[in-house]
Amino acid sequence: MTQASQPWTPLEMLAVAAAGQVRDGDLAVVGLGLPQVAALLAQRTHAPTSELLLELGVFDPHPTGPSMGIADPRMWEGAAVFGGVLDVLGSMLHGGRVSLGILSAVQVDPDGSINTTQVHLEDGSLRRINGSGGGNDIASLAGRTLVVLRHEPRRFRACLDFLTSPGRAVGGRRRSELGLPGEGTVAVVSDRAVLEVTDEGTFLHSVHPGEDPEAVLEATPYAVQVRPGGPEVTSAPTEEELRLIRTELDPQGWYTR
Amino acid sequence: MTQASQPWTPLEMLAVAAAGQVRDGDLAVVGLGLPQVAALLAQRTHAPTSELLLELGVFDPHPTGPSMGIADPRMWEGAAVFGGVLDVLGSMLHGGRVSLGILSAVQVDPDGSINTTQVHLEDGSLRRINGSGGGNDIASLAGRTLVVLRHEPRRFRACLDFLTSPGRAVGGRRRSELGLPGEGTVAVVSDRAVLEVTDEGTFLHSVHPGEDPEAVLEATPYAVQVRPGGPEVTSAPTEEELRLIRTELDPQGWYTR
Amino acid sequence: MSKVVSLSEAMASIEDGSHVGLTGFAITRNAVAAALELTRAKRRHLRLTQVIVGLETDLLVGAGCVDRLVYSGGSLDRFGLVHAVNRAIATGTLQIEEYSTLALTLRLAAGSLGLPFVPTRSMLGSSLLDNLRAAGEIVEQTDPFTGSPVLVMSPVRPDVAIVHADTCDEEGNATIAGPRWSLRETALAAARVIVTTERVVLRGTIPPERVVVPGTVVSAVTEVPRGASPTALPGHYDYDRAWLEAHVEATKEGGERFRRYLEGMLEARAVHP
Amino acid sequence: MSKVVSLSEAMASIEDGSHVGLTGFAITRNAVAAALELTRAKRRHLRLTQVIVGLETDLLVGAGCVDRLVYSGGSLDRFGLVHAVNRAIATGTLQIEEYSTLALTLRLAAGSLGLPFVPTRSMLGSSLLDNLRAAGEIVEQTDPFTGSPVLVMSPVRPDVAIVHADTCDEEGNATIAGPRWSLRETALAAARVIVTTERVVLRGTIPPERVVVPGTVVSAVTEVPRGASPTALPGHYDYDRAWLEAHVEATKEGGERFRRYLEGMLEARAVHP
Repeated sequence: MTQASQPWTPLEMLAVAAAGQVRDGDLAVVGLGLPQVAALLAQRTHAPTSELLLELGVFDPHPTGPSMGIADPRMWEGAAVFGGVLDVLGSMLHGGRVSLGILSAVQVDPDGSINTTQVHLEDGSLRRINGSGGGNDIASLAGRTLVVLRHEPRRFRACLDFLTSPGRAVGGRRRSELGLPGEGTVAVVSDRAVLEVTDEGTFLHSVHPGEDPEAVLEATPYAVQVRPGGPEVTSAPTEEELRLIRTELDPQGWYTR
Repeated sequence: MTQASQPWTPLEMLAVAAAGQVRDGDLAVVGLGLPQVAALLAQRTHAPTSELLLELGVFDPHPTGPSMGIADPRMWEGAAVFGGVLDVLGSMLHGGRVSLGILSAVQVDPDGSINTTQVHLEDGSLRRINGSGGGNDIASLAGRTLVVLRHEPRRFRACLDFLTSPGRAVGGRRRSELGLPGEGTVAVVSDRAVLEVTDEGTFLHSVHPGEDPEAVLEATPYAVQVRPGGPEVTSAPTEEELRLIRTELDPQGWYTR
Repeated sequence: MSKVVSLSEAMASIEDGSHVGLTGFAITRNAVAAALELTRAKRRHLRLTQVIVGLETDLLVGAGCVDRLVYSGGSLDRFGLVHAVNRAIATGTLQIEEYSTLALTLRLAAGSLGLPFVPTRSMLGSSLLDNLRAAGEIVEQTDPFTGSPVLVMSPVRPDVAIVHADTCDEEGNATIAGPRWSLRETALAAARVIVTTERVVLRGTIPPERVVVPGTVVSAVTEVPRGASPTALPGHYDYDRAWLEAHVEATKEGGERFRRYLEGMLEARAVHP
Repeated sequence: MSKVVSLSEAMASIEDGSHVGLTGFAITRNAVAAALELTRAKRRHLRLTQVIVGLETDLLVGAGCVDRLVYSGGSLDRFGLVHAVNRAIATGTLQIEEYSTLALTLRLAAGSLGLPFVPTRSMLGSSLLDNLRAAGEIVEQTDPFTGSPVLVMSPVRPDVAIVHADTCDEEGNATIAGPRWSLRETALAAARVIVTTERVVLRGTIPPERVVVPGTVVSAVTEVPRGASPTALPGHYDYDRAWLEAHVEATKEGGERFRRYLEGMLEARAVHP
């Protein structure tokens, strides 16, 4: 694959890096926004037999253009099945068939737990966001979970304002002790780096091309370990990936610009 | 209504007497056989707004001819909805919406509990029949239950060979103690009489035209009480009822001859 | 037996303080005409249960009709947040009980099926669970078969559910195109259902396999063409982008601005009974 | 990705001792071609779970393929009893676990939804419950919310389910006309589903609302026209009255008479792979 000669936006890089975590054959439930773009990008490139599910009851959609979210009928185009929440989050996810969840987050902690519910502002007021939706279900029940977010220091929290969806552990208790199946969060993909989340803590797996590892660590205000040899550099987007994002998956740049 | 001038078969009389127990507005789940005929007969006569449900997921069928049972697609003709067991026995019945169940029985006891599963023969062998199907669910959960059977002494048992479906009590324990909603069996309709089942025991409510109350009691080998004034005589079939049975509901006489 | 009535008649059967199940999802299939009629009638102290909230709930909360919301989150997808709901929560004028999508759908399914309770492995370890302990609708137990920790939830049974259907016969048998999210569980959990629909059709014209809400549970049917607009109705009409954007602006600012927007909406959608 | 294979190939993936979920109901939509292929292959020690049994199960039990049956009863409607099943129970060659229709469907729904257990108020006070206590799949509890007695049942998850569908695309998305009894719960509870179908169609030709079994859970698709005959397939063909009567006679007599009948059936329905 040829590297792109033109530049890319940080969020395009995020989408490409997140797509890189999808494996061929994955059965994935994806949340609203960048997770949709990343999953579709993977399916159009290296993971053609991966299958997408949307929590509202859509199986295997193949949209040909952008959408305003998972409730936008444009996102359901080419779907195999229209069912309901109990089919996707019940039979597929709670039933143990879903191998991958992709979620965006407002805040993430070192265990890969995330907050999408509310933020306590400095003036003492509360800013409410989207809540859980199916996010808690996906993080609780998928084989592994991928978290995507912008790399802003305020988003990386040792202690979340609200723990909407659990990662690999909560308050020192492992998933199995909590009664949760699956591995939990395996990676946090931002617009600057890929963090690998393990039971031994968070590692800086790779920084995106042009990023300085030290600067990334500084912008990540919780304990992040670096393996001997240092972090890798994330593979840059290919021309084909950028073409797909710019002409098909997100031509208006709603999610990636 | 004019009384029929021609004779009728004992099972036609049974169907008419059972239909007489259906109230207008009833939401009824009916079992295979005579219960189907009785419920449809009621709907075509005095209970036009009663609605039938079949356990396999059929709402409000309006068959125009006879069928070999509830699994025969002829029985589903004119239905409003094709759903599943969870819709009829779940949302409607377990959910508390069904006012009436009509079941046929191989054996019945004084509490109105019934056996449709197996009979111990005199030679010590076991004769298996249909089992519960939805019968146990209907008897357990409907607002009230109607039992229909042929008036043969071996069918009226102080102790059932198998208690498939509970009546008003089991082993002296009332339904509420068992955790069951609804009234339980309110009547046992045979080809000779209508027995009223109450928490104070079974009463001979009416004998069919031409039947001798004493002979009926003798053919009913468990305690049956008679109210002061004696049993009534069941209303005879009308010409219209016999016409409906013979020309539309059971022209071959599969169930009523 | 025909159940067809006017919209105002159907909505008048919902009393102050009722527990109402709503069945839209974010920007799609919201019962907007029904919600506006409830605001017009100044219905108060409603308790809403809706798995994913969207425009209809944001309108009802913004108009002051709602005391309590049982839900699992929601937004107007990329158009923006449900600002009226979010502000009412932040300022304490709206009480909430917050679940995950699956957990609340299972509670509604339990209500629908008459199950006395329903277990789940969702929400374990989360702040959702911490907050729900006080509501009394959840018990932490051990699975009697495996010994694993598990949550056991009570059923939900709204007094009435509102569904906006594509077509509906006069007895209430209704069709729904597209995915059905938790619509069916919400409808069947409720004691009765009010259906607004693009088109009332004759009994017998809908293939029985296509019926999603059985007329058996429906108490009223009202024909309201474009009754879900400005949200989308798959196969009928798209969401109204300008209107949704106006909604987000009006709710973001709130106060007088929202009142003017709501009045404009009520005028534009005046009922002709 | 096409999952279309021959009938013998699809059935060869079911091993001796497998737990198989069947989805016919009495005299309708039985996977007869699939069941005959299993008898032809002399599959042994199967465990069957089927909510209402009918012809397919009576054939498999009669042919000696089945050790254990989990069910809630069944018959061939007015044609007669399932004599092969009933005789095997009476003579002790078939072990059974017997539920009510709702109770077993709820166990399958729990298996489908990944619920660790499911409660019901059915079966309380019955001999069904007395017999089930020993099987270990039921616990008697008190409802934590109301204090009422309630049964708590374990989920069922067959290794494989067999469904005979009207149409099915090559990826396994299948349509089912008529009522669906417990077909969907049985299919989704199983680890995988084998679909036999009247007609294989191209992906994209079935409206997504019409799909009853999602291809996501299907491992193999086989086109078998008249694959449910002599049972009925609504919208396609009626039951074969003479054949069903012959079945009842052959099973009632059993022994050599049944063997001749089964051989005749296998010859008449020889597979052309």
